[in-house]
Amino acid sequence: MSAQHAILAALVLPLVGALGIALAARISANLREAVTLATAAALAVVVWGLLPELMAGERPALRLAEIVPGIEIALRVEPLGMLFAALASGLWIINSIYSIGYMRGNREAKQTRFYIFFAIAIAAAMGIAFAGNLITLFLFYEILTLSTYPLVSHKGDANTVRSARVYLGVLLTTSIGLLLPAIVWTYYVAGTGDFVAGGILAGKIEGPAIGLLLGLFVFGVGKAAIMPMHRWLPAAMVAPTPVSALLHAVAVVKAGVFTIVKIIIYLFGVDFLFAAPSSGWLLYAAAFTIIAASVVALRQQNLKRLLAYSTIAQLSYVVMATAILKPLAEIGAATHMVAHAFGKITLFFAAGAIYVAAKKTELQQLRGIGRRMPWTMTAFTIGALSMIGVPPTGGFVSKWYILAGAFQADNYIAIGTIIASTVLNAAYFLPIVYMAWFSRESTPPQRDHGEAPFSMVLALTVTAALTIALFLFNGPVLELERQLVEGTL
Amino acid sequence: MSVVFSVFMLTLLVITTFAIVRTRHLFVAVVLTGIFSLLIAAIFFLLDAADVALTEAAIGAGIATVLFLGALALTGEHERGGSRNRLLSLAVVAVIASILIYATFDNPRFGDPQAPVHQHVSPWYLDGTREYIDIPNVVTAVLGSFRGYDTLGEVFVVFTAGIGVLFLFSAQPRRRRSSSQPATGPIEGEGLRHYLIPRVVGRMLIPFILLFGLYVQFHGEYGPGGGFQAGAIFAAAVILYALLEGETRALRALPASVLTGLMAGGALLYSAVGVAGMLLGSHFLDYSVLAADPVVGQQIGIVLIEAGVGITVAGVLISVFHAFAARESV
Amino acid sequence: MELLGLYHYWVFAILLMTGFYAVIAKYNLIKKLLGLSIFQSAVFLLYITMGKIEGGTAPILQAYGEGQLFSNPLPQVLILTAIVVGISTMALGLGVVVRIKEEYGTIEEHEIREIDRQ
Amino acid sequence: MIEFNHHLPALQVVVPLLSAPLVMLLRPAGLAWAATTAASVCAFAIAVALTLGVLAGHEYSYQMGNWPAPYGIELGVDAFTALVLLVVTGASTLALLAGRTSVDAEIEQPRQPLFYTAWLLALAGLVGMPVSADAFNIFVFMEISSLASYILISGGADRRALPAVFKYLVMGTIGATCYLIGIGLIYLMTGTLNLADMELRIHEVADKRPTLVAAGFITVGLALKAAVFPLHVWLPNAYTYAPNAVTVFLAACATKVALYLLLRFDFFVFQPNLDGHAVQFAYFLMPLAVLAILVGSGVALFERNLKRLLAYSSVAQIGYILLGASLVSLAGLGAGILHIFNHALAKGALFLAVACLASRCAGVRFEDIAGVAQRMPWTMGAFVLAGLSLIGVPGTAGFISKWYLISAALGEGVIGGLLVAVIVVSSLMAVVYIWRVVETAYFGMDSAAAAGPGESAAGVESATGVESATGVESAAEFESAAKVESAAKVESPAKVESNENTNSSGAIKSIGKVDGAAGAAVPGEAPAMLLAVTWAAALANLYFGLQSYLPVALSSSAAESLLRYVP
Repeated sequence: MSAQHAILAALVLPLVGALGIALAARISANLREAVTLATAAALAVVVWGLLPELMAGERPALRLAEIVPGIEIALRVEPLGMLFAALASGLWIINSIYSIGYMRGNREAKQTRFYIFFAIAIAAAMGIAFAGNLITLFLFYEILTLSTYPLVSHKGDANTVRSARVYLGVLLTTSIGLLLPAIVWTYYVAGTGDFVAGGILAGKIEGPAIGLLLGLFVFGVGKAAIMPMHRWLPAAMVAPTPVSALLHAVAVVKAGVFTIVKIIIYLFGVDFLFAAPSSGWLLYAAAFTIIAASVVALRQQNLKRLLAYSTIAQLSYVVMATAILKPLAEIGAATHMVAHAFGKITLFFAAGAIYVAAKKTELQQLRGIGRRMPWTMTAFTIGALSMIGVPPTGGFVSKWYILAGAFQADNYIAIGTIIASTVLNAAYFLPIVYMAWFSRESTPPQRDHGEAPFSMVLALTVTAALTIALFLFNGPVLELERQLVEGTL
Repeated sequence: MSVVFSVFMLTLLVITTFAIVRTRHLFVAVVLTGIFSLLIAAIFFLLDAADVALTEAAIGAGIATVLFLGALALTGEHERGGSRNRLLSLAVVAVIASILIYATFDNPRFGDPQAPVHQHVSPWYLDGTREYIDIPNVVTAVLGSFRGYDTLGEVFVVFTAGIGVLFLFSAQPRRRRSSSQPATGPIEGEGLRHYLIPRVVGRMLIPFILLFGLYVQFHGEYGPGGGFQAGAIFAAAVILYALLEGETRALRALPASVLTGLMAGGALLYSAVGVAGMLLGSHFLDYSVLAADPVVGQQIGIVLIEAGVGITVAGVLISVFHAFAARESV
Repeated sequence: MELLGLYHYWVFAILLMTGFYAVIAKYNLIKKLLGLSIFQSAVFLLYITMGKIEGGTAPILQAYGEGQLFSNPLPQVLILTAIVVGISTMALGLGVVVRIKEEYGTIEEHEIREIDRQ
Repeated sequence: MIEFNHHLPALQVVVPLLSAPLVMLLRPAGLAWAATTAASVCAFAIAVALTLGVLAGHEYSYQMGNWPAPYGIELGVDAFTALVLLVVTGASTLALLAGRTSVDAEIEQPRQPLFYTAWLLALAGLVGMPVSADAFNIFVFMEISSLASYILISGGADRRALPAVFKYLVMGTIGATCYLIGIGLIYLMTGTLNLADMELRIHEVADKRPTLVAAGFITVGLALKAAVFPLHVWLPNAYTYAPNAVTVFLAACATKVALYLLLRFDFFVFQPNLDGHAVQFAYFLMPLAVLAILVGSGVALFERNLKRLLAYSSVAQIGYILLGASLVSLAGLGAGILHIFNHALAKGALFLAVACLASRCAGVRFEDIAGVAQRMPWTMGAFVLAGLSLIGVPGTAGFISKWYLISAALGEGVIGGLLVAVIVVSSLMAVVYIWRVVETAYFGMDSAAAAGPGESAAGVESATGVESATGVESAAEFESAAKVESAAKVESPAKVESNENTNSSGAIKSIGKVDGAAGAAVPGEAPAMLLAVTWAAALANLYFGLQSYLPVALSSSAAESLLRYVP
């Protein structure tokens, strides 16, 4: 299989899987889930199969269609996209295993619909990862928004519909209202939207217009949840937990920050932007979001909402790291995408497991739960430590690089923000860990429960292990990122 | 002398128009509209537009009046509501009128033979008619051949109107009208059969009207006249018959199926002549290929299409009249 | 002659606007149609006026010798068409009015709007 | 002997025109429908042939009656004409193919031959206008199409169709008469009616008052016909109360033809010759276009009748087209013309979906369609797809025109920035009004389904039936959605499209069966034919969103020829 075929397969496989799921669902639920898992595994094989070639310095590309002269749907594999694709395809397997346990354990309705749109969302994520130019990226970005809408509104009651409306409203509004004009603007001044190492905008645009265009891009990518475009994330908490995991760890928010990193590195070019004074505001916006979201998280009583605000803060880490505009910080940004993905998916899996097993959602209900669900809460602890950035977790690695980049740039605002937010993270995560392990259950639970279904425990154990593995064996990840910033190192 | 007469007629026209708009009695307004049409026809005649004058008289003063009266019989003769936003409307109207009058000051001088209108295309028509078609009435030549495609379109406009009225009136009214017919009206479906004098005079007139129609139809190449006028005159004759003898009898003489056949047939005849031109190796509506001699071909073509026009116009107008007249007795 | 020409055009403008006034200001649908009919007739006058040639005659070739001026046949042809278009529109419009009367029991615009609002 | 291809411009008009009287004589209604559809398909084929010829670089010119222009009437087809012809004949054909059942439901059998005759006349009028190169001939065909449209709209089942028609008739006649006055004044000054000839001769009299007034009258008259804000008041009711098939047909193309004429006159005849006309045109139309966009979208936000909502959206979309044109630049005009095509695609598909809904619901107000997606998943799937195109989501046709429109506006400096803001804001409004419909249909309480079962002793049984039915249906729906996505990625969308059609009709059958099981209490999906055409139209939105060569080539070539006077 040539690399071109592999790229195409990465897009088509999940869609074929979706079709297969629909057909299999008419026969039996077991078959349906078998198809899901098989598709996820096949996708991972295909995507990971691209890795050796990429490591060897190849950049396979594929043109799908030319919409209008000069504007085409084109795919191109590069290190950052590869990282994202590998992450998303790998986590899809784990998430599917988890979903099976969650959906069955929770007796959710319309499970077929759930699996189908999940697969479509993964296909869109692959498209975003491999997009070779802005317009392709935008196309799959919108498909991702639309295909996750049925997932978010899964329950279908009035409250869910209202929240889903916020979700869709914010994402579509920002993408059409800001991102699209930014894209057209880019094409208009640069004549192209291709992602090219070193950027395409240098010399094509100058002065305050740079800052304005950057602003249109950054706030246009609502999925990155830079304040004030973050409202959709807490709203989307109405979704089933596997969906939240998808949104927060695998696809949606990652697609957002990924897009921003890609735009800064491949469109503006790090050096060009570093030299442009009007782009400095991005760092402040990201820093503000980190602190503000952490403070809000501190006040949450609902576990999933707390995790949502934590996500907002962590995403801005990535954006801030990128905005430092130094190679080491870019490596930190990319690593943080991975580290946060592993850590946050673990946390959500744990939250979902608690919900399925104990029907508990509020922080105060978690007293002493560690004794009933030791596996789950161990994983949760590891995830929380990674969020704070304590060794031996992946979060430490990424923070290390970000800090190194900040020192490289003598950027004390970034350094201060990282330190402050680490304290804040500790302040809202550690009490939960403490409560879970060392407090006594205040009231006996309505039913005597143990761990969640096996598949869920398995999934969260694996992701917790990955979080630690990222600390221990981060060689390949860093190698990819080294290639990413090669031109600027 | 003719200048004074023109001014007089034009002024009368304006006065009539104001009266139409002012009166609350719709019957009066409709009759005044008939007078309006006659006046404007006379003005057209003064302006050397004999064909137009004849058409306006036949259609505007004749058919339109009958149709309006037919509609009034179904809807009531008095205008109840007043006017809305009179001042605003008047202001709008005044502004547009002044723009128009402003425009007129740059118009070419009235009757100036050097005006662009008379210099560019129309001299060609006068010569072309002599050369290619060889009939005296240039209007007929232009109408039938040079701009025959417009005339085809026009036949289809009439046809469309016929379809429209038939379609509208094929719907069953949802509620029966509560008010009865005017007390003075004739007995349903009977026409004026109980009124001796109109009946005798009318019946004597009908053959002459038909004869005149035929004359107008086929004399169109030589003098004012042609399919439209003739169709309207035929329709007038049948309508008169229906008024005198009653709907039922008129429909017995010319059943509805025949009328629809006429409507479609005329239009088809016209189109067929056009297609024939195409099939015989020239363009659509090129009549010169209809005979060995192109000039004869043109003449044949014009006679045929004028016949088509007449048939459709008569068919449509009679159908529309019946549709209105029959509506009451449904 | 100059003035007579202008007078023709002014009458055109006045007729046009009188008709237009009836269309926009009157509630009665038949009255609107009458206004519309006047509106259209005014345009006929515009065209025919411009076709007139001083000292000309109706464009019928036979009766006269060479050198005879003829009025412009083209506006006449156009207006023949326009007259027929006008009556067609009127016929259809009247049909609609009659149907409105049957369905609503009135042909006054404001009353119809009232009925629809209920 | 003249070769056949040469006759195409004439045949384009003659085929529907000549078929009309024949259809009138046909009985029963089914035969009339078949003949009308055949004529419409034929006209579409001719339009396709003309388009191919134009793309191959051919310029069509046809002398009616073999009289040379400007003495005879000339027909001409260029890229712009071809684009409009495709839209008109395509809309008619799709609406006819889909509309059989819809027409049966709304118009009594004996009236149908007349109805279909009027349909063909409207079609003939609408194609007759663009192909004609003679100003007065355009008026004649304008009247044919207008009168026929009045007839078609008056066929609406609701009595409010009648006042709507009357309003349309009065405003349409005034518009046409204004146009006639303008033509008369130009004729007065130039002595010609042929557009090309007029263009040659008008500069001699360019500064004369009648010429200026004529330009004004023609612009206003055509703007009335094109429902340019604020002359749009006839449009919402006319579209709302017309029979559903008619709305599909007219909404997709009627105003477009008037816009075509407007652009043709203003760009082809006036702007090269009248001093400052381009600036006047821009200053006059740009504010109107912006207002149309904002007001149209704004009213649509609060509308609760689906058809009227879409009608107001049309007012806004006409604003887009004009906005592009009012930039008086190659890019802007091209974008506007492109939107003529793409909007027709999106709006046609949306109104087709509405026709589907109307065939199974009590009405198309929000109350009537609440929760309807449960029993009509296919219909709503198509609606969502076409709605996305209307919004301008990438991958759909609507995106292409928005892209070009924004690019063109960016070329205009500061004003351009504001225009981009307007376009963006109204796109967001489109998101809102489309999504209101989607939410209502997917998450609302379905009154029909709720009231359906439980009436009789068999209530329980049928209730379970309904449940199983909705289960299967929703599975089917998402299968389709998945395939739509996949269609976006395969190289040969045409092939996918045909597959899709066969697939969808297969699935429809299965749904039909399930319905049978569920009992007659709850009506299920729309008739198969209607649904298939709706999906074809919706997929066309995808196809032209990914392969936009054809409309882009036509529109940019059209813009070039209209703006050829710019050095």
